[in-house]
Amino acid sequence: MADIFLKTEYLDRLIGSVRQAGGRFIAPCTDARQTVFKEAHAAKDVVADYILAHNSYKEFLFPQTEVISTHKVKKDSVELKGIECAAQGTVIFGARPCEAASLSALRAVFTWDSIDEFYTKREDNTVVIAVACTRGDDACFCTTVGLSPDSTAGVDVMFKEAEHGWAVMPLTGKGRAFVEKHKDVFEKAAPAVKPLFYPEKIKGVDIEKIKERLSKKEHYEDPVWPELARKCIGCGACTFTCPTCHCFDIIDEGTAYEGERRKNWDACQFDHFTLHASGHNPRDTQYKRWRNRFMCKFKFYPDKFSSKGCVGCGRCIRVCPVRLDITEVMEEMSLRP
Amino acid sequence: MEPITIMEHNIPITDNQQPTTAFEPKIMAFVCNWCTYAGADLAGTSRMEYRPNVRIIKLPCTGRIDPLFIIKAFENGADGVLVSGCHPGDCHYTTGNFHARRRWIGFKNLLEFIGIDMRRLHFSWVSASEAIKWVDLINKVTDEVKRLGPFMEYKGLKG
Amino acid sequence: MNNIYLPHLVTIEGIYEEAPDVRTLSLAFKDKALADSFVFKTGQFGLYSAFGLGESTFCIASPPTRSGSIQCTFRKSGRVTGGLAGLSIGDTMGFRGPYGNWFPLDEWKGKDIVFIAGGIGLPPVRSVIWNVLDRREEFGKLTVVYGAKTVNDLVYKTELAQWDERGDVTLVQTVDPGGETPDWKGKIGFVPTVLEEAGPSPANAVAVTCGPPIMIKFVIKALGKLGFADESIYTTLENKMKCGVGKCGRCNVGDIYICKEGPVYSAAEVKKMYDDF
Amino acid sequence: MERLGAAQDNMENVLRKKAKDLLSSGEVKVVIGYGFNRRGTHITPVFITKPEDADKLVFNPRCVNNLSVYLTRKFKDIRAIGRPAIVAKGCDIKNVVVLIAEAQLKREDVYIIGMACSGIVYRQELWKGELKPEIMPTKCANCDVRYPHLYDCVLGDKPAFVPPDKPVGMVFDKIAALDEMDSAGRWAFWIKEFSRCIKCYACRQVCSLCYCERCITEKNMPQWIETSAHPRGNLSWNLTRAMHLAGRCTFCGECERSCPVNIPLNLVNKKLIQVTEESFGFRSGYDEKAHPPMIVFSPDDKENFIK
Repeated sequence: MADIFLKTEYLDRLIGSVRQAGGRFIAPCTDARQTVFKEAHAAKDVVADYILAHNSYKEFLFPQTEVISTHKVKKDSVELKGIECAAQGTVIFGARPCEAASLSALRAVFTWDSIDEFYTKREDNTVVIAVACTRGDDACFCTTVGLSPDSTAGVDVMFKEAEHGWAVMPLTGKGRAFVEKHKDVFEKAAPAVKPLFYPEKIKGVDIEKIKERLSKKEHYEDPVWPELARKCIGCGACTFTCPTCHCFDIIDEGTAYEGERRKNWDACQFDHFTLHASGHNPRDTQYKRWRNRFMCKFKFYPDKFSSKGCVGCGRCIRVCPVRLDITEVMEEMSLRP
Repeated sequence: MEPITIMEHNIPITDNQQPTTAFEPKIMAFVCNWCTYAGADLAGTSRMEYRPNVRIIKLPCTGRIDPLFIIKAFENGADGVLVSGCHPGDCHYTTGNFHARRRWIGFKNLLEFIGIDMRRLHFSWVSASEAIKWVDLINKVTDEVKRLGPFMEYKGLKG
Repeated sequence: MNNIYLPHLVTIEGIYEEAPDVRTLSLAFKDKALADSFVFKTGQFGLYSAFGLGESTFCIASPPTRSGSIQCTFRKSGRVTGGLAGLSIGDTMGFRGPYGNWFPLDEWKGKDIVFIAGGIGLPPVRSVIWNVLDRREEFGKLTVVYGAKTVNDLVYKTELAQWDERGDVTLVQTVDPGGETPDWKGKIGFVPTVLEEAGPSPANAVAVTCGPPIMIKFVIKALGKLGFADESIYTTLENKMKCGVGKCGRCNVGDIYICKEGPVYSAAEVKKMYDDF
Repeated sequence: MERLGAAQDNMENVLRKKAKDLLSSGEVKVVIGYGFNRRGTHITPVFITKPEDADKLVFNPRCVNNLSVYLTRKFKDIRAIGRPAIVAKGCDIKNVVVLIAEAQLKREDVYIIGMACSGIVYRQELWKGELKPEIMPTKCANCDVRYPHLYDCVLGDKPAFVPPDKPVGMVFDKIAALDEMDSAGRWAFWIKEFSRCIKCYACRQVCSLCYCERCITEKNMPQWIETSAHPRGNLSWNLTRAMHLAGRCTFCGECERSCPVNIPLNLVNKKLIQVTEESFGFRSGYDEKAHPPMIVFSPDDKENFIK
């Protein structure tokens, strides 16, 4: 299959085709004055002119809150039911190549040793259509972490903007099957694609150097950490919009007699995240929590899961109430001896 | 009616009710120990009859009634909530109900602004001698909530 | 369906008061087949559910050499442990596990073992102690140094007495200054100091320690002074956990996930870790 | 109390000099102020501890943050540095006033550098080089503290701006529109808005009046507020936070600005501000000696709904 083209006006038919097959079509839509990934019902819902959706599409693979089991407490027994994840076929349209690269990180953590089917089943039933970036802003830094506006990691079908439509490139088996399944809406053509936006590589940032530095135990005592993270207010906005952050909490809800167990997003930035019952807290100050998140991105993930912990989408920078810029910390970490 | 204890374990107040003609609302009443509870007690010992829909939670004072109790009551399936205590100036602890009144002014306006039907949330002063007022109040509140039907708006807020 | 977060149902067979707010539960699997096939190794942990309240992580405090039931010991300190403490014999709770790694007992054959525990840190060590005592002839001299804040806070009091009486275990008990009673016969002082005074020989010996993080740090130092090599000091680190299977992201010490690569580490490994526990 | 008059374009220089003096004299150990990020595209909080770094301080309409949050006890590291000076607009000073009134801070423990202000942008992203009324938050349109009301030194000339008699702005229009609706309409509106909440708690963390070390949502015996981000838990959280700020909130708007999912929190907060003003005649943030209205009472409080 070569030279596939999707006309702009046929997007509606593609959405219809996906929905008719019982699937969800997730695309950047406008909600509450911003562009977010949401279920689109028709092409008119889909926003064309955007840099990056405000939220990450991870919430469709790893929902913010989901029931994992239900229980009923009877007089002398407990009725416990595990929930089986009903993974609806999902198409993510309009993802950016940077965030698509986060899937391997999520998959790694949810499948090492034991397999979290809540995630894997959803991911297996998801086709990621990335649209290569033709725009960006000062928070974009994919090139700095070794990605680019048309990198293909995690992408099933790559779309590139052209006049009146998109050039379509299926990249994986899943992607080829998708294009094959909805072949009626695509046509054969090879239009000229629009030039892509390459964010400038941040000078002085060297991912390898950062990793090397983070490997040294001494950096823990580096007085620069409290300084770098001083303004952090400890909210979870960065982690909740981050496409690779995956931490969660397991809590019980309900009454004394019946209820459910839920898996909820949680953030390493919250001060109660690691608090022991004894009152001891291994990460008792905000800079330690911030350091942990930074290390998670640039050391733990690459080492442990050989995947990118940070994909350079810049969401954490845009959403931060105090504009704590992760690239500034990266710069600082690369500069220091 | 036996009062149930504070919801340490979120004792459920309701099953899932569908609106039917035989709908019996669940009314949660948060009352103070010294006036309203004594008033309700007087109603009982005087063998006055009133609607059995009310579940009473007794607290030392209306000043102890945190707005969260009311939210929690609705979360756990109450169709209506009643908050009642001593008349202003009669508080056993001198000023508890004055504090409560301030809080309720804020909270009532907040809930109204959020769009909770104020016919489901009632505030009153019932003294220890006002058994008749208590009976009338419960009957009135129960009938009003009964007409409104189950509080499906809140019950519908599932995860 | 394979739901890794779904616990097994267990019945409480016995409840033992150990100290104020500390109790041990003896648990049996409801599922007969599972009860027969369930195996674990000493040092592993599990997640215990009080339904409606949540899950908590404790080690399995009983030794694998005693099959039939598993035990956990916990201090009532929050929502879940409070709920567990409210259960009675015959009640149902949840258990999932065993998770994590274990103490390499087989490598310790023929060696002396020094056990050092503080407060509620004894349960994981107790699993090892009973395991070792059940295979007594395979090991050399055994020393137990155990301390708590007050005499009342010492857990497993009857078992401490049993170990004391056995004759083949040297038991040193201590309480923090001010925690003693008039008839207290043991020592008074903090565990690391008492350990140094007891001065167990490092020759052909391993040490096992568990307690509050700050105690572990000082015990490792004290053992070093006594001449123990870092490789022969073992400890079990327990951080807050929610999933137990390396997903939820809160138990990590640097890049090490305690729930998967731990909780049992040698002091040599601990010293390599980032100072984040 | 010192008044350093300066034209708008010269304020930064006066500010830097003042900060330098304060630091070199040792009167304060840290100046909490605004500066540019490394790429010079955005304003971000900066902590100046050395006199030579004082030139990093800036002041312009993009200085949206309410820095008073850094004065709370949540920030132990900052408290550990020593006595702070804070660069604060009038609206930020209101929060400092509340912190003092609620005994979170002693007046003498902070040096307030009040900034005469001609308004800020609603969000930094809206800045296109010129401050226009349509990119300003409602608080600026009705601001009566453009020239600060509590300070150790105040910078800048007194702005000519006089707030309108009747408050204007989008927040007031929306509250009026909501008040017009029936309860079902309001309910539908708020459930839709709150349903987006992701429980990132940015609203709480950025708020200088949310200084509790253990928030009610983290208390789990019993779990008063469900931590799940489902509509029920979200409603409970947002109602409770609004209630906890009743009579205290100064309408600085930081929670709404920080909200990653654009929940119009200003509406709820302003509504409660209106209620406390109408019912108790209290305006938060003006008098550091006045008790917050929810901890006191008057036997004459008027209401019409307690039967």
